[in-house]
Amino acid sequence: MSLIVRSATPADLDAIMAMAMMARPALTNLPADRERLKARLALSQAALSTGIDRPGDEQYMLVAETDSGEVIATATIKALAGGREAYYTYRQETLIHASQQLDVRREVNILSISHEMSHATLLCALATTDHDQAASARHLLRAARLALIVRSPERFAPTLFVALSGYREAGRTPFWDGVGRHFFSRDFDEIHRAASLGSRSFIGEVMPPFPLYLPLLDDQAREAIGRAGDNHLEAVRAWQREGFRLSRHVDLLDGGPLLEASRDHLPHGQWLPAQIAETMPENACPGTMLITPQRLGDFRTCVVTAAINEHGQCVMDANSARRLSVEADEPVLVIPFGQTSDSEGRPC
Amino acid sequence: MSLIVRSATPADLDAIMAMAMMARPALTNLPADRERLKARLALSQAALSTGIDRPGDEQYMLVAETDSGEVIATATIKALAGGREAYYTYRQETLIHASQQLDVRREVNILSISHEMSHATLLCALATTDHDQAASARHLLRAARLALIVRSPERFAPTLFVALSGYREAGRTPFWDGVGRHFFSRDFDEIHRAASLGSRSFIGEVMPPFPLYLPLLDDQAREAIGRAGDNHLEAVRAWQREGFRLSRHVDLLDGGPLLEASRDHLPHGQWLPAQIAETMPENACPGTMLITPQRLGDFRTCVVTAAINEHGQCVMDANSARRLSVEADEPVLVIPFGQTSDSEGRPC
Amino acid sequence: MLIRPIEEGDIDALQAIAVETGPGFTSLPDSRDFLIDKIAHARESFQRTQEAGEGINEAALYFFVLEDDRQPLDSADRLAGCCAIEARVGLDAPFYHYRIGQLAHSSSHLELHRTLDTLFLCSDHTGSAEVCSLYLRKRWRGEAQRPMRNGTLLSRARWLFMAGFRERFPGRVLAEMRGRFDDDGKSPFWEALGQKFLPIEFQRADHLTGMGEKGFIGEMMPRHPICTSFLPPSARACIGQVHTQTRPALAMLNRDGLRFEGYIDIFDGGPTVEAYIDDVRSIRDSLTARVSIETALSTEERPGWLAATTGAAADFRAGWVGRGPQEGVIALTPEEAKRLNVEEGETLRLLAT
Amino acid sequence: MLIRPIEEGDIDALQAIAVETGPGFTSLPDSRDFLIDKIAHARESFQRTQEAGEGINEAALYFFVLEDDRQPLDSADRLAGCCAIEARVGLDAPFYHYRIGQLAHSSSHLELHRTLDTLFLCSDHTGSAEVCSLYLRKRWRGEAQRPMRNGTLLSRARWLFMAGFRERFPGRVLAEMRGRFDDDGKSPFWEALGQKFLPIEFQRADHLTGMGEKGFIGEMMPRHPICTSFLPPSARACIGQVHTQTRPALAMLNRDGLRFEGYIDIFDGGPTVEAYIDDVRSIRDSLTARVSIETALSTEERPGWLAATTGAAADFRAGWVGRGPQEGVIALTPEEAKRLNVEEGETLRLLAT
Repeated sequence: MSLIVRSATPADLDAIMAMAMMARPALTNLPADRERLKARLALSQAALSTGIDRPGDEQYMLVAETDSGEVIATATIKALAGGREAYYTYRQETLIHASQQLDVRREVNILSISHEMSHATLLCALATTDHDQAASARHLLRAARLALIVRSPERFAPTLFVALSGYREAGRTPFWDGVGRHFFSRDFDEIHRAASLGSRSFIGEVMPPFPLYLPLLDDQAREAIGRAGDNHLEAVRAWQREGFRLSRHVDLLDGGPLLEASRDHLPHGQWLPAQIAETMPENACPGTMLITPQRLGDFRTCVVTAAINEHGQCVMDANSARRLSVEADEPVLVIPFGQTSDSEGRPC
Repeated sequence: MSLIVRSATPADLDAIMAMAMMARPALTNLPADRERLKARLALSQAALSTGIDRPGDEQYMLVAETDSGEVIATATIKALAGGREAYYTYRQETLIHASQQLDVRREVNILSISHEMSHATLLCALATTDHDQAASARHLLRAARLALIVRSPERFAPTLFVALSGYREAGRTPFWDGVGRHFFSRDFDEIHRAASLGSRSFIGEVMPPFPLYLPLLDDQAREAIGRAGDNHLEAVRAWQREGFRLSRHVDLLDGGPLLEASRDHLPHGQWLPAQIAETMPENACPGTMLITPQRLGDFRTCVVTAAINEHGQCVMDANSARRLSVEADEPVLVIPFGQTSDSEGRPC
Repeated sequence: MLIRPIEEGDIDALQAIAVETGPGFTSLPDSRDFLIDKIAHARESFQRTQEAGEGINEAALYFFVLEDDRQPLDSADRLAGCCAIEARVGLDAPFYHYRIGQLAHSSSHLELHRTLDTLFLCSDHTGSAEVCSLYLRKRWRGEAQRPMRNGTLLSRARWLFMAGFRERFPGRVLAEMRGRFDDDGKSPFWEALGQKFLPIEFQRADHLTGMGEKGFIGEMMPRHPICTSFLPPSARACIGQVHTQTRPALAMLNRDGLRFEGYIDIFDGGPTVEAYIDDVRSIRDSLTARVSIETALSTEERPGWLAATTGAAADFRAGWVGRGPQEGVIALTPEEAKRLNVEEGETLRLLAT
Repeated sequence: MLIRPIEEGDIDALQAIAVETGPGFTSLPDSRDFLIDKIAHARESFQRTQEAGEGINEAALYFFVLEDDRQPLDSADRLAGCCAIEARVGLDAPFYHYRIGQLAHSSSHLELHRTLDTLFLCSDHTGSAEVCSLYLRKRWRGEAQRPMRNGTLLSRARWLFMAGFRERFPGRVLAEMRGRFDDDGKSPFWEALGQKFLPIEFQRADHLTGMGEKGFIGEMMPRHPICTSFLPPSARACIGQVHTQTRPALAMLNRDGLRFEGYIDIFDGGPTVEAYIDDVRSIRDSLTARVSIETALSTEERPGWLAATTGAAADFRAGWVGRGPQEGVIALTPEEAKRLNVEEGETLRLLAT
């Protein structure tokens, strides 16, 4: 439990740039572009130090740091997935085709272009180094982002989601090959690159506005709808353990699943005053807790072995308190941290 | 508080038929047709006496009865609005029209035909006689239907809704005149009659599948979207007080609002054992409660002045217990009954 | 051989044709009631008197038979074939096609600019005339019968009827061509599209359509546009292509100026060809002449001139004559005059073929 | 008066025309750079040598000027007008129309059967040729100039070019007609449709379209179909109707066989008229003859025969000649031969008008 997650600062630029360059496939939401990362770090810092009472263009960048101060992972929350633009997805819908004459009724599945998710909060851009603790860092960053949302719910939308990479096989993206290629006649990687270089919204805007009939898609494309890539299955399970469920929406380009959760149904945690002690109270059963101080201006969370004593205080050791910069009696958000391990620890 | 709500039985046919005939405008969901009402009463009774663990075709008909045994109001819950058919609505959506060339971005509102609400539970067919207590009966039937859902949530869908009549003016239905008439070239009343005579789903099925652009509707039709008729405004407020909120869906024919609520966010109430006493316990503060016994096979609820004593029992007088057929120690569902009056008491 | 309007008494022979054509010929199902209704509708249409501009909202069926006047009068074998004109399709039941349209698809951001071929379910031909139901019985086909040009007579006599009774028809005419089928008699277009949405076999879908019961199409087939690139190549290869056996008929219609304008059959993808009626070559090039009955005329070996009467529609007759007109006069042998039921001095409409 | 390909040296005169036409004439915006590019594109197109089947995926612009050869050679007033042919529209930028289609709308339950007129945003004409940019300057118009038939020369010389260089053009040709405007100069169709979706004025939309910058149409205009019955009557009355001043031009195109086939301008609702190029009357009826230069010829008062050269496209000339051909020979006065830049024995394409 030697990792801490904190809001990123401009000093993290080199480390984040390195991780962005290492990410394979490249992350649409984490461009390996110094200038753009620099601007984003500044925006993230500004957002945290400003009073904000509704979600907007903000992006919150977090990093996971080891005891020795090494930054080994990063992740982002976009307060609104669309920001100033639209976040397009395909929504799975059903049409009813019924004929009195033939006395039949059929449900016909379609995919409709949608920008509903523009107004939801997006958890994205998880990248790591190849450090031994990368898997733990991923796990922690998932929980830490939710802790930030629980700490400051007014900064986020009622719906939260993550978009996981879609199914690929032998270097091909069957959903793209069966759908997007018809419209764009480009390879997935090429369009993916174009999408990560700037706006993705133009892609949805130039596509035909009519829904796709699933019965007309080839089997490979149809089976890829809402299916995560093999090396993202663990991430799907990890998010499900955090209370996320599969959404009706899938990624416009690769058909990958979106998982969503309701901001107001996250495990609430408790706000408790901190108490710093050398030893745990005898009558308390110490547990593994994610502890987040309330302090504005930055964000900092880590997993601590702590206990709740009979006075309703959160008792932690001095070392943990120091790392969190928590002082006695300062209120902290305490969320039990599941033991469910994430052995694969795939990025989301 | 002399009214009781109970599940309807075949013996209520005459009373319900009389109310169906009196309803103006005629209720799509309460046909003034003896044979169909008779069949529906039988289905309702059968549904209540069968163990059901997921919503299906069931319809639950309730009546409100006075002390003297007079049936003065009725209302229905359709476990699934669509039943075997589709329940079509217009869903309000937004498209984004953006041009890099012109450097503009516009949100364009549309109405899309949808059958999403087919899978939700519909509260409908509220009708009354002209009895003095009709307004109270309406209020009670609203709460009673929710009590039935809280009592047996597994029988209903996660989303509940009511559809209120749309705005009319001088005998015209502006939404119909601006929308449906283009497709059907019939008067609203004529199509409304056709719809109440049998399936409504064919209407949605023969309409063009393309969305309507709001900027192309006339002002009267556009202003009628989601607007309740003047004599239904009180019903809108009454449902809002019950926790319902305006939905994105509106009625396909008259543009009237749908109000929806989440089954699992209704005031839960408590299951408590009943205690029958001549006087209220001294240290308890008696309140107005909607009391519903758990008993299968029928449904019965009424508003009672009762108290919860220090043993967690629900204390009521013998008269109330008799009307509810409740015996001592039988568990009852206790939901506080708001004093918010519903002076107009319009039908929903 | 002569073309004349169908009559009530033709019902047995018509049903024999329906049996002979089999289920592939959807407009003549083997149903006596259906055929009786069809004849009645046709009789009523021929007998109607119609002025220009009248009846433009009424369906009318002009159903003709090819009669072999060499056979004994009471022979069941006098009927050699049939053909028809629907004056206005789609008035009683929806008349569906897929229209192939181009959707622009462009993005300056991607430096992408292309168009996508798209199928739209439409009823654009509502109100057009249709030539249809052409069938020539086996006995009157084949190499030995070729010099009689029975197929040409059946097909083109209709243009002379339309030329003579122009006021009974709208601006445009179309013909639906049978689509491409594979060696197993299956339609790849149907397999890729119709079958995915309809819970019935191609034959039944085709049959219901032939009976005019087309409601199920609007109810069950996709009503949103479909990009053709989503169809497999075998199905795309059917779009606007005809059945091998239909090629001669298509060629004949093409010569008359009917063209494929992007409308295809929703089941087999076969093309609809169409034209403005006034542009149809047989109609534009036809001319009228006065009859002179002469006894000492020779008959050419290959019938080259088609003749049709110009009197009442119900008395319409058409057939080959052995020569063309000279200065506004058409000389007929007494047999030809008898076959066409015309007398000296009457007017015939003529077409060199 | 003669028609010839535009040249680099015409830029000043062309800009003068652009100023004179004003913003209403969208294909000639008053932008020198744009006009220079246009001339360069036209020069490149004329000079290209092209075999049948080649270049079918390339845009080409054939831009002509009407030159008054009675004016001094260095006069700025030699250019009397212009006209053009786009060989293939929509290849570089999307070419949009609304297509009027019929959607069947029927329910046996309601005993309802009707069709709805619907507007579809489409690019069906991608790849067709377009005749466009016709303008005759004021000095060469009016009652006094009428006998010179300058407008007819400008309009129909293009058909002779297309007939002579048929391999440079696709199967179909279209012309877009200005739509109906009310007495205040407003387009009711625009007010009811375009204005609801575009944050710009009609003139700007029209201007951008003229400049070929049409991306905003696909981005901002409704891409789902629209039932026309949702438009107010004033807008519906514009669908497929032309501006009063455009009626003569429409009549001339109609006489050549171009017809309204249900495609309208997305901004003003004006009709597109179209035809198969091989069916265009002026192309079908044109004929060729050998030149014989004779000195003692009289010139008819009313120019009735249009003549065009058949040599290299870049050397194209067209003009009126005083008489028609006799047995394959067209007699020209020395002035006519000089105007057309032809010599004895060369071949001209001729059209009686």
